[in-house]
Amino acid sequence: MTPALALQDVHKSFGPIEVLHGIDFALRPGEVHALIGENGAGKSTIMKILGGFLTSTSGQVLLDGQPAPYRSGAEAEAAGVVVIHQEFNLAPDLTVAQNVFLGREPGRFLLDHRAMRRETQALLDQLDCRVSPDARIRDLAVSDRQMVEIAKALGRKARVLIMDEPSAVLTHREVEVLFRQIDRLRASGVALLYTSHRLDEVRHLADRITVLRDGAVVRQALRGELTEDGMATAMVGRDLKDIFPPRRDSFGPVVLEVQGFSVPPVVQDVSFTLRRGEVLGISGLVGSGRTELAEGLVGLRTHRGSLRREGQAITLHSTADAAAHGLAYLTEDRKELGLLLDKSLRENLTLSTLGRFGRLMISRPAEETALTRAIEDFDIRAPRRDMAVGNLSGGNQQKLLLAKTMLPDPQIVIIDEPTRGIDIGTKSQIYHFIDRLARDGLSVIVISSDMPEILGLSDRVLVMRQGRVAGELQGDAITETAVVRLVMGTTEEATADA
Amino acid sequence: MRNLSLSTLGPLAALILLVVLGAFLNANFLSAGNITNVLARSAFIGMIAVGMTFVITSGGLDLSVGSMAAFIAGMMILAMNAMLPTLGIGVPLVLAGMAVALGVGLLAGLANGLLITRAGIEPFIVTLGTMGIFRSLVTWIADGGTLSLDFEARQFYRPVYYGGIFGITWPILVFAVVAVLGELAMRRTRFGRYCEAIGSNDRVARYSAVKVERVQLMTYVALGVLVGLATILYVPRLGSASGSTGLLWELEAIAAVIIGGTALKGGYGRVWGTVVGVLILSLIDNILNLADLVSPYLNGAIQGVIIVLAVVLQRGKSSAEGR
Amino acid sequence: MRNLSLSTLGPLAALILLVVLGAFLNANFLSAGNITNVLARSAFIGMIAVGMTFVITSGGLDLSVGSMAAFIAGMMILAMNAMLPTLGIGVPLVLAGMAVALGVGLLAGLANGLLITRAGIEPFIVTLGTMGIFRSLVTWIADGGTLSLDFEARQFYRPVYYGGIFGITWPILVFAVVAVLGELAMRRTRFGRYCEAIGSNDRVARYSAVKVERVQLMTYVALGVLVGLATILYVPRLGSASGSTGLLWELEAIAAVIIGGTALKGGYGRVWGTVVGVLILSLIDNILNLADLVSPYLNGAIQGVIIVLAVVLQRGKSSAEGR
Amino acid sequence: AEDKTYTIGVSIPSATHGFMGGLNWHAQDTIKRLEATYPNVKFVLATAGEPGKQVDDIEDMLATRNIDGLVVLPFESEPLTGPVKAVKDAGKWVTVVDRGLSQPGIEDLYVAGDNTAFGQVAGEYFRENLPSGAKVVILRGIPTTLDNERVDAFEKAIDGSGIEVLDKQHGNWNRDDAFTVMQDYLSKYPKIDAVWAADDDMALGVMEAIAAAGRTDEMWIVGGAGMKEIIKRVMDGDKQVPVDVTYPPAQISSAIEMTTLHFVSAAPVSGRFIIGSTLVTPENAAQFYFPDSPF
Ligand SMILES: Nc1ncnc2c1ncn2[C@@H]1O[C@H](COP(=O)(O)OP(=O)(O)OP(=O)(O)O)[C@@H](O)[C@H]1O
Ligand SMILES: Nc1ncnc2c1ncn2[C@@H]1O[C@H](COP(=O)(O)OP(=O)(O)OP(=O)(O)O)[C@@H](O)[C@H]1O
Ligand SMILES: [Mg+2]
Ligand SMILES: [Mg+2]
Repeated sequence: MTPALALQDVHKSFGPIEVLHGIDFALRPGEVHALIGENGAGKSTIMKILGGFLTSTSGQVLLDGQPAPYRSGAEAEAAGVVVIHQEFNLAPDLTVAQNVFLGREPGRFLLDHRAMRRETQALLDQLDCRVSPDARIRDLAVSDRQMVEIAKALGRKARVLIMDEPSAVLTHREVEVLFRQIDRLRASGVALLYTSHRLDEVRHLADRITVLRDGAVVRQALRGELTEDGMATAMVGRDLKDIFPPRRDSFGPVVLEVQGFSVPPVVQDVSFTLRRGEVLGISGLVGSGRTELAEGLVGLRTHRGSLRREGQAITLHSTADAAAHGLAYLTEDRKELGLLLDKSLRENLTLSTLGRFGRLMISRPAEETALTRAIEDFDIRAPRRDMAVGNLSGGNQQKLLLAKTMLPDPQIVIIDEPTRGIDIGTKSQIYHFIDRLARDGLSVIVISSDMPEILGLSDRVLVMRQGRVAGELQGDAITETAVVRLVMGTTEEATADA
Repeated sequence: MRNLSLSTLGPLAALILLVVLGAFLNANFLSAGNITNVLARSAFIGMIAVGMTFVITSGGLDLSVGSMAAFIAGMMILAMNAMLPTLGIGVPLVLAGMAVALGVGLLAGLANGLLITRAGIEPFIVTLGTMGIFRSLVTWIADGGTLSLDFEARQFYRPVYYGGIFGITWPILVFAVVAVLGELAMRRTRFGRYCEAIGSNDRVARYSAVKVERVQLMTYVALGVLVGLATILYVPRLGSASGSTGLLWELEAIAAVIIGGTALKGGYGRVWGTVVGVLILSLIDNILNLADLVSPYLNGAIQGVIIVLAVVLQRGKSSAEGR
Repeated sequence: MRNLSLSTLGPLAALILLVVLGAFLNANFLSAGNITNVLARSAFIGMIAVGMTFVITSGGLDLSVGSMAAFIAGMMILAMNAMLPTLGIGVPLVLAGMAVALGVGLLAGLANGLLITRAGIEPFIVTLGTMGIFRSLVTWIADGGTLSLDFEARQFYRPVYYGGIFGITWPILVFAVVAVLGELAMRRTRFGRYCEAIGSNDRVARYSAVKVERVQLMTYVALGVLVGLATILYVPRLGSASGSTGLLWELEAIAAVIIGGTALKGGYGRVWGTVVGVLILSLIDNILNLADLVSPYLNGAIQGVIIVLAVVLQRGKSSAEGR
Repeated sequence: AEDKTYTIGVSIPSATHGFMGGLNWHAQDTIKRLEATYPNVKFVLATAGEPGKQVDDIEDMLATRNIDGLVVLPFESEPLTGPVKAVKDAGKWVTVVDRGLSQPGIEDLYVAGDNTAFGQVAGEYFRENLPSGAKVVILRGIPTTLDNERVDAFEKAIDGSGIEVLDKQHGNWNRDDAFTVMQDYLSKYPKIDAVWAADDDMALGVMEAIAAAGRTDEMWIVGGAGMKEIIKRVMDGDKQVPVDVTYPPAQISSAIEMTTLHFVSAAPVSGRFIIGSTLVTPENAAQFYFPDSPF
């Protein structure tokens, strides 16, 4: 059987730096092929070459055994090769339906709005996604945008579908919906390429796995040949043990007391406390208001209710106020809210702490030193220090954002989806890093849709549902079933109901 | 939802306020004659502003439209005067003149568009350059003076501005048609959709198989043709072209687009808003003439205040989007 | 790397080409007198353009600077004439006049800035409005004519434009200082960094604890003060202000900024590029006057062509960034 | 007809340069004065920055202000001819000021300066006071027909005298522009004997540039229009500005006054009134000096 799409000895350089060194691999119809590797290994680059968005420096892309006839993403799409990009590929001012049909609108002369809306609705229903086709992308939560992105790709009738970390921003339930669609497509003979840093997904989905390290293929395997540990070892090049640090057991006094906190229109009447040296996990479904709560807490959204910092009542109107009280927030939307994509690493790293780098003039050497440290501490892999952050691999962007958030030495950090798009090796590093922070006396709030992360990291878990606190779990009470039950709102009686 | 309706009604509310003010200040304000005058004179800037809406929506800008109008008017007059001996005065001459105007407009728009999309120069610079070029060329062709259409030809051509059907003059009719087609094109055609997509994020549009350069080029060409169309209606009104024809029209057209609620950075366009914007600007002038409010030296100041106030009415939107 | 150097050298290359052209066309071009003339003339627009660089870099725009200069000049002359009987002619009078100019500039910039950041109205609209307002006010105050500084006072004040030290006149010196400080502020201070961040993505800036509104406000205030400073040097030149003072300076300043390589959409500013842009624009005028190239009617056209060509030289950058 | 009220529309270009500023001032001043004198006459004043706007203004006066008469200084002759004719055809009185319409016989009253004479008077002064071979430079106004008329007349007047015109660039009737252009002339030409600045605002800019270059004694300047500062200098016998040529902005006052007279009295006022351009010399300067005018 000829592969639907294949790479033959592909090299790719950006400027003087070669990031792919002779890649060979093939996608077959009716098969899910997983591509895994550390951040910056070259996964997205391979996918872009396959999808016609980048041209390889040397080597060939073969479509049905013939040199690929396309030279742009648009032509590739016409040939049936569709890509779901790691970075969002939606026009923020257009609506969901307008984005789903962008470039292939129905209607001969006048656009057929009704058909577009109807078909978009059908695609969204298929994905169990409840956003309106008329909602503007700008107003959607990150996870909803990802579902729209998937709907857009599904609508394009692909014979080869390439998915670059589609699950990174999705919750458990949405991932299951996605998997059902992938199974359906596989059964209908589509060739699929999938990347993810969630290795359990890979094990569950992939018929074939290619492991990439530093731009070269280091291992190819069939379903069942690799365990999750095996994959991690192949990716990282060494054994990984103890992904999660051990639990901490002694906490200091209460440093933050939140009382009757509301962020209209989503968050209602939330109260909780945070102790010194503690990691508080916040779990919940997409849209349960976790991000709004966090943004309210650091003064980014108008809010009501009282905040007490070490017993003192405080009011926050901006992130600058929050920073003055030692609060920092890491956003879940790194592209739109976290990083300046067209600026260098240095400028991004120091943006919120410029005051420390010289009083009148900014000291460039001090900034460079800080960057060197950040690159070491967070293992940021950038081919060049002066490159635009938008050209970093997704995971390395996330690491830089983490470094940026930690630079002001906050006493309380709220991290929204800390390891989104981060490889397993680095993930473990980050968990240990958070642990070290807590042990050093910081307080950390982790908002995460990744269940193992919540379970493995938190000293206490707050579960939110529809903008309210659905429950709080502590110590040994933190179990997957307990969390899921609170998340879904299925109490004993409700289960009996159903 | 509340923001939406505020932003939608903002410019309309300003327009209605102005109409009420006008009616209050002068009894003749609502007379058929005055309304016809205001609408007809809005037509030139109006058609240009409709084209400008597409350019701005797709993330561009065109500073050259005023000079372009002068240049097209000059070429049209020259051509008509030159063809007069051959064609004689009559419909063929007028049609030939119109063809020249549309053709020159198309070429001028094409020149702007190609420099912007092919040579990749900022629209601001390209059209600042062509603004100077077009205006100098008219001045040069007219030898510093005025280019005039032959008197007889002009008498024949005059009804294109002053005449009409059903009591509605041609400029108003043509403007209405352009506005309706523009609104349709923006809302209901691929072209409009692509303009918004490109203005919103040109990379996304390119990734989605939109021919970004071609769409951008088309916005400038369409604008050029609309400037040509506006000129066709303008020439019978004044019968001449000079270095001061169409002075500052670009600023007025851009202002109308922005007042109408289109974002200067692109991504979102509203043709009917532009039409309202144009009417607001014309009405301000008209009302200042209706009443002896203050020293004429202060007209500019009042104009400025009203423009800002008109936009304050739709502030709800901007500040909601700003965050 | 190659793109970078092309983009960096683009405007410089254009400048050098112009200098060579000028020297080739006229032997007096490189005389100290002519160079002093060109530089001193560039100083007004130059200082304003440096301020404009910050405004544009942080995603704003200011169309009102030309009218603002006229307004400040008018107020300054009025104030000096009024204070003359009390203060007498001397340094205190001149200092008082300067203080008035800087103060009025600061307030005018503050007005623009507050309307833009607090009321949340598009910069284009706000400054289009204040442009009309400032200009009308001068015309009104001057009763349509010219406001002239008292003759004796002017004689005393004159050296501020014509005098200097080490053979370099004050406008040139002040401009140089403003340019150097501006470059430093853009590259090496928090303010400049914040301007770039806000223009690049204002939401990211806000999430990064940057006080977005305050920084934006400061760009307008700084621009206002620089307009005031430019006026301080302008008034001693001719000792008068009228409704036509500073006409189209805004367009020239914005053009200089864009020619210099700053992006109109914001996010990236280059003060030294702006300085080069200002010099390019002044040189074009100077060369056109010095050489009898063609009909003076075509000056605008040549200007337009050179502006576009100057930017084509740095096209490498735009097209690299555009994708 | 004492009890009947009249409305007179006045449409002029806005105050974009010194001369127009003076004209604007005279128009407003005259209106104020006449309104006080004749309570039954009302005036509507509109100023326009471009021909199209002026046409708008005239249309508005006709449609909404019920004017009985119109005093108009056309921004440009061609474009205003049709609209002014429409006013005439509506049975209104029409007074045209300064720039004639492109079709004869429309207006009832024509009051104007004489552009040809303006250039010619200056030219003759140059011819008489410069030797053959003398070098002069010209600063032109905004490119318009009337600027062409003046320059043509000037050149015709010096034709055959051996005076050489080195250059003629546009100073746009603007002090700043004239300053810049003159600076560049001074760099370009080592020897200039005289400057025709064609406008007093420009003359002031020119003088400043010459002073800065330290070449005050090398050349003299003739401006035009009769600005008070310049007249004062002529009166005081300043060698740098030996003479001036009038082109009085006050012609608008005469036009408005005569139009008003037509309505309030039986005096016959129709016809053509051409206000010639006179050479202002130190001897006669006092009669052209109006220290209160802003111009
Ligand atoms: N346009 C570009 N210019 C320069 N370097 C680039 C560019 N695009 C990618 N790179 C570099 O190529 C390397 C591979 O990046 P790629 O995005 O393919 O990694 P990835 O495997 O997808 O990582 P992640 O898991 O973090 O998404 C990285 O070092 C990245 O910085
Ligand atoms: N600007 C906005 N305008 C309208 N609705 C919004 C806006 N921002 C967020 N929402 C909606 O508010 C709800 C809460 O979103 P939020 O991002 O807080 O959820 P979350 O619990 O943090 O989920 P996630 O896992 O996506 O972060 C969602 O339904 C989201 O679509
Ligand atoms: Mg990637
Ligand atoms: Mg969230």
